[in-house]
Amino acid sequence: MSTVMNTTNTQAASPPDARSPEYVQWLAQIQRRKLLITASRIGVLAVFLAVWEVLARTQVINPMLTSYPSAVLPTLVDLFKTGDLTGHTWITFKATIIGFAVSMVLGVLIAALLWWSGFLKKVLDPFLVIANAMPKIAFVPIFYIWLGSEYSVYGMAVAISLFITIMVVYEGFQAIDPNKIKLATTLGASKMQVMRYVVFPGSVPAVIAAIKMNIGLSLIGVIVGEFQSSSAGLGFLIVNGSQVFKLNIVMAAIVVLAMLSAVMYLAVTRLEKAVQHRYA
Amino acid sequence: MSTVMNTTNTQAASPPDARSPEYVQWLAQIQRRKLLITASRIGVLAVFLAVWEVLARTQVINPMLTSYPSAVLPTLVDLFKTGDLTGHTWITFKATIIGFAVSMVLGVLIAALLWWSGFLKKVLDPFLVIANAMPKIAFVPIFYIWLGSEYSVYGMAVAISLFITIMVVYEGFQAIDPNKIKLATTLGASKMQVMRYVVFPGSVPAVIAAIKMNIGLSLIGVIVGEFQSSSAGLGFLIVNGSQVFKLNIVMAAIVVLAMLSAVMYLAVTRLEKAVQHRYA
Amino acid sequence: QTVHKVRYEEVVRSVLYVPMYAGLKKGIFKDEGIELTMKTSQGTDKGMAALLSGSADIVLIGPEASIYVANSESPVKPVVFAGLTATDGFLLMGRKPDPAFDWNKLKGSKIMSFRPGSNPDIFLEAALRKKGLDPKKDVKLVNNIGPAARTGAWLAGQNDYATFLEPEASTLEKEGKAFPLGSVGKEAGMVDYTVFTTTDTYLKKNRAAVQAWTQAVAKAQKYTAAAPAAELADLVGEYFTGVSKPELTSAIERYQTLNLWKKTPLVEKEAMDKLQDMLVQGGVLEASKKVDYARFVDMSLVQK
Amino acid sequence: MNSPYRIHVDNVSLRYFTLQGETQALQNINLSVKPGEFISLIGQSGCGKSTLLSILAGILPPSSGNVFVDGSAIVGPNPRIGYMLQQDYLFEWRTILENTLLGAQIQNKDMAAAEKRAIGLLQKCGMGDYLHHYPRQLSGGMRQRVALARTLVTNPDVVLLDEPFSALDSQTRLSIADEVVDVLRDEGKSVILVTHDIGEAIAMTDRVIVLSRRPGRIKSVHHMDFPSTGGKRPTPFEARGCPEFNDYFNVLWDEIDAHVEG
Amino acid sequence: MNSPYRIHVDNVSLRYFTLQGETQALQNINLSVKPGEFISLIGQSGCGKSTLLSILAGILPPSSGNVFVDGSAIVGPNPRIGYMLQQDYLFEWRTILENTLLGAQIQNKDMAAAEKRAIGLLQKCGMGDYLHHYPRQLSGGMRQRVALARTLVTNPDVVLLDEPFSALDSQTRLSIADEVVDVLRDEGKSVILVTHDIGEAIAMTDRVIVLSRRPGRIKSVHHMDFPSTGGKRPTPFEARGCPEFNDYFNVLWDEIDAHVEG
Ligand SMILES: Nc1ncnc2c1ncn2[C@@H]1O[C@H](COP(=O)(O)OP(=O)(O)OP(=O)(O)O)[C@@H](O)[C@H]1O
Ligand SMILES: Nc1ncnc2c1ncn2[C@@H]1O[C@H](COP(=O)(O)OP(=O)(O)OP(=O)(O)O)[C@@H](O)[C@H]1O
Ligand SMILES: [Mg+2]
Ligand SMILES: [Mg+2]
Repeated sequence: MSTVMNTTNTQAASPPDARSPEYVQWLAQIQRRKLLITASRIGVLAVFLAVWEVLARTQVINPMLTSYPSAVLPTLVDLFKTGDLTGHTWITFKATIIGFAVSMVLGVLIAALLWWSGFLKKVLDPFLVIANAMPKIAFVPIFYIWLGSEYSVYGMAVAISLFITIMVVYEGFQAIDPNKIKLATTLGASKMQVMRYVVFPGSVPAVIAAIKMNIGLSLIGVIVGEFQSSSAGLGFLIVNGSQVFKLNIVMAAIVVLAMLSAVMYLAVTRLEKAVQHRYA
Repeated sequence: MSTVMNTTNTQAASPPDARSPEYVQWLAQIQRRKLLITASRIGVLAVFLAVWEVLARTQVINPMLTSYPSAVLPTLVDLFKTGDLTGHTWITFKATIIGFAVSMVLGVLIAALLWWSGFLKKVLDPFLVIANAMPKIAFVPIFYIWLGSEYSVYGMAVAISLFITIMVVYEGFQAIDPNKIKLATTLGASKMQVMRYVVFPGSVPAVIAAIKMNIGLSLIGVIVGEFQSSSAGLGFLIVNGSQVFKLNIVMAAIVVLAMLSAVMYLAVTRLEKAVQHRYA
Repeated sequence: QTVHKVRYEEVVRSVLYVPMYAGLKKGIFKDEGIELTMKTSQGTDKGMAALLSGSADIVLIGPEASIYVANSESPVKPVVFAGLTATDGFLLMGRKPDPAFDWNKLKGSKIMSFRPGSNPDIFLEAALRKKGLDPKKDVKLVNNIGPAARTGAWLAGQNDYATFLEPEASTLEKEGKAFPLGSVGKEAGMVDYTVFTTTDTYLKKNRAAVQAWTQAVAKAQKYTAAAPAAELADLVGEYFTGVSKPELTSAIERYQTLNLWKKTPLVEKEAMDKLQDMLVQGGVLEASKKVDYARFVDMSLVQK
Repeated sequence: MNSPYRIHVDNVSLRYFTLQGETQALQNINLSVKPGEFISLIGQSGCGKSTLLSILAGILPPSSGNVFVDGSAIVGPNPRIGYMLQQDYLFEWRTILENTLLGAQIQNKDMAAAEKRAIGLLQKCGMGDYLHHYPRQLSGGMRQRVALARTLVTNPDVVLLDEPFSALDSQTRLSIADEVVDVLRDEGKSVILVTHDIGEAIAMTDRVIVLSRRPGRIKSVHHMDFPSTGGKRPTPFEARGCPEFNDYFNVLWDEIDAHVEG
Repeated sequence: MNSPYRIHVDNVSLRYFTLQGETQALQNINLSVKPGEFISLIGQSGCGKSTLLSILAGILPPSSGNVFVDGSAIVGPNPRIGYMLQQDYLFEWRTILENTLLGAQIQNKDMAAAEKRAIGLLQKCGMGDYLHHYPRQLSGGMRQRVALARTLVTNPDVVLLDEPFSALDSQTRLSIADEVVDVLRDEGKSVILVTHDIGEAIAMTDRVIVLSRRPGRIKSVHHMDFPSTGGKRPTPFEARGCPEFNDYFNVLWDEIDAHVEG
């Protein structure tokens, strides 16, 4: 048995107790850099908030137009205490997840169909290109008309995210190394088996990539939908707040929205990392 | 000199006059398939239009809410004849190009800065993640307040497309084979030279990928901006048409918008192909 | 007593519709056997769309939409069955207080209005005409700013005059950013501004529900007419997230003094004729396309 | 039909059709392989070696001519023929054992028996300790051994190897060649090896077939005779040390070189 | 300082620091190369061969010890040292000539003169007809020749080669080795070659240095003596045919194999 292992992991580095002084110093330096980064991040945020506050307070910028941190924070706390904020956030989140789930399922199914039938793909290609390139937002004024107030929020979410999902997943299917398919074929696999054993499991990273785009787009769709017609949700808070010109409410809602989107994004990124590790 | 060429191109296939009957037959079959695809595409479009027309005419769907092809077409022709449509389209197109150009330039500059200073990248990372994940559409109601009617359209276009541009371009910079950089370094290249000779020219495909996303997003931003405040443009046509229930105008504008976006998309795709060929 | 389940949409969230919120909070609608879900559709066009597409049963929108639709190919026709506001609630506001304000001072100025063909714009034009001003020549009406962006545009220093609804009007006044100079509604005359609308098919099938609704509206109007502003403000406060009690109270007071809220749900023929004249003058309705009162208004339930 | 040959290629030609034109990849190939025989195909890049293997594997029908396994024509993928590609193409999402079982799964074999055989094969290839590892945890040589086990799990009679070691570094290559030949001889397979490495062809196979440049035709056939050590053919590694090796090498080098151009 | 050695490695050690721990990659390496001498480094994967080349190229400072070119210490990338990597890393967006000129451009050399030299070098490497081609139009062997010309264009005295042929197929490899040695000897360079291919080390270089497994130490040094043909060392291809080749091969194989594990 004389094969050379390329994976470095298997050959462990020196045990930790054998740390040389230079290494200890190097580690300390790394640690300092980490701290510095964290401090700088906090600093950037603090400077931003301070500048905002001061400019608004000294009326260099119109506080009515921008609100200011010390007004937004109590609003946030208030809204949170009354449970309003949790409710609105939950409604937006739920709609996003529903829109997301629908367009993922539809997207993967349609992508599979297109993969299965090259002819169908060819026929539908120009329509897909147009549907994908089209700013779906243009349908906002009439989407509502077609789907009604109940479903237009989901509809917008699906409309915005469906086509890109189809494209990304289909491209994932296409990107499967043809040699893997050839391998399965030489073993006698039918098209169905190729799909089941090679294409589907092999496209998990593409599906994750689609999820990553999709969830953000669904959220956009939901917000747009809520702008249009709603009785609750973060989009509703924003549009209503801006109509009665309560910029502190608008800002509070935007802050929560930013957090919601960042959390969803990070969750998917974590999933992506896990999968990428598996598919390395 | 005894190297084996891997490029097949250099070994020409048999001359065309030597076509075997089987090959001629195969070519004819390919040709038939092409025709069938084109026919099917036209068929799909025709069926779609026919169903739309019939359902609206027989009032199965409310024609007031959907208009119908035979009403949209004359509207298109009318609008086109009066020059209105060209004008509105031009305005939307121009705004898109401006927004696009601004966010490309800014995006590449910022990405370069982040590439240059790993520390800056680390510090700004969480803010970028949030800015990127954030549905920029939420800013629509307050963007106008901040930027005024003139610039809010461009502002929306830039806001929507800037962060993704930074990310895609930065990832492109990062994806440069480190060995290429190592090569330049062993030749004595400074960081500036690495950027100039390796990173920038090597990231052209990434920049094209960014352009591809960017142009579509800028168009979305412009439409959203025009919804909010405008006196011309396709977004204006759509929102004004829907205000007075002129769905034929809305539909006409949407058709033009679809064509505009598809044309821009295809133009970038062509550019992408050309570059990909060069960077194969 | 039978329970009527109604899907209701209001055009925007506004102090203009306080009688409705008061009715809801007082339990008047519940007492009439109505169980409703409420949404805000952000625009008359969207409210009408919700109605026509069947996703709402009753909507509170401007009556002009029903006139447009009566002229269209729509197989479903909207029916106005009760009124809520007596006229336009917009206030004309300027950048400085002016006790000696005269509408003629508007000549040559820029006024921030709403989208062409929309109710607020039509009413403003009518008011200007009444005051002897040609909306096309004497003033520059700015109507390309989306509803959500108007206050910002004003604060950003654009335009000389603007129209605002409550509670922004009170808020802006308090901040010293804008001062009320006149009421658009008062000048335009008593023309119903927002009305409860349903469809002919819904009315046919659910007459009892619509009847109950009309009665509830009437009761709510009666209650609102008698209630002091502070009491109303307390009652409907929860519909106005982020608006303080004093702001809300002053807004309600203003509308009370302007007599904005109808005392009964009756929508009169004269008012609708006047509206159609305004639409014709505004250039959004052809004179030949005027719609018969009976074709889009049904007051039979109010009369009961 | 009864045939003394495991594999018989009867006057096979193949033309590829593309929009650019037609390409004659193979022309009148005649070839037979006896049970247990190891042969190799060498020739310059593009001369049709992989094409011929694809035809034998039943995934590409010849334009004319026929191929037979034990006398019966090949018309599609055939469980009697195993194909091992240039790279291992292990599925990243499957463990080594699951990867090895792919063929059995596709052919709906009795999975319990297949698993037993798979484990046995992996052990034979020295991979017994890695059954539940994932491909990413293995070195190139180890991965290629798993690919061999995967090819053998459905017990084909013929194994086609298309440059199986070209992705490995030279040291690994030399040692794995010995092992692969060992396993394949032990299992009694017939083998057709495609390689660019003349040395590999000489050391591993009994017969080296040189294809001409495109369209691929059989240019010459060379029998590799080595003095047997202990009644057996020397291992590939030993063969490289034999004086015959250099002679064969120079003959084949000239044979190929003469037809290669810059 | 005046030194009889072109390259002198004086007791060099290197530890890599990562968050996982520290890795001793090289330990007390002492090594000298005379002008015009060709040496090679072999040893198992991960034993620090590339690390040593990086130190010599001045892009990685040693943890302790020093390296000298002609007696002066190396403290950063040095124009006297050329480094040729395992793959060609030609820039897709540059023509062959532009690629070759990269070093001259970076070092702000007189570009007219550099272009003349580049064309001369490309011709010497047999690439004179491809000056304005793009890398994608070339085969692997041709690309590696361009990489050689690029390395030589700034006229370094020492050339470091890190597995320069491992991406090529074996036939191409054999022929390009001859050419590269030819060009390098002709230009009078000193050469340090890293390879996994024992045969390549024997055939191409005067001295083969075997590194132990990690931490890399010099395990043994072997001088390759071949009977000279016509006053010159045999070409690599010829060397492979010499009887000494097999002897050296077996010695080195054992030397390496003994330290490799599955
Ligand atoms: N699917 C295909 N369509 C058209 N031409 C093809 C196709 N596959 C291969 N060819 C052409 O047929 C010829 C033979 O290809 P093949 O892959 O069999 O060569 P090879 O001998 O395996 O080459 P290599 O040594 O590079 O692997 C080549 O000229 C190639 O360009
Ligand atoms: N940047 C690095 N950080 C940490 N460890 C490293 C780094 N580079 C290399 N190493 C480790 O140092 C050791 C020597 O690596 P090096 O690349 O020099 O080996 P090598 O002999 O060139 O191997 P190969 O033959 O695979 O190219 C390896 O164990 C490797 O894991
Ligand atoms: Mg091949
Ligand atoms: Mg290395």
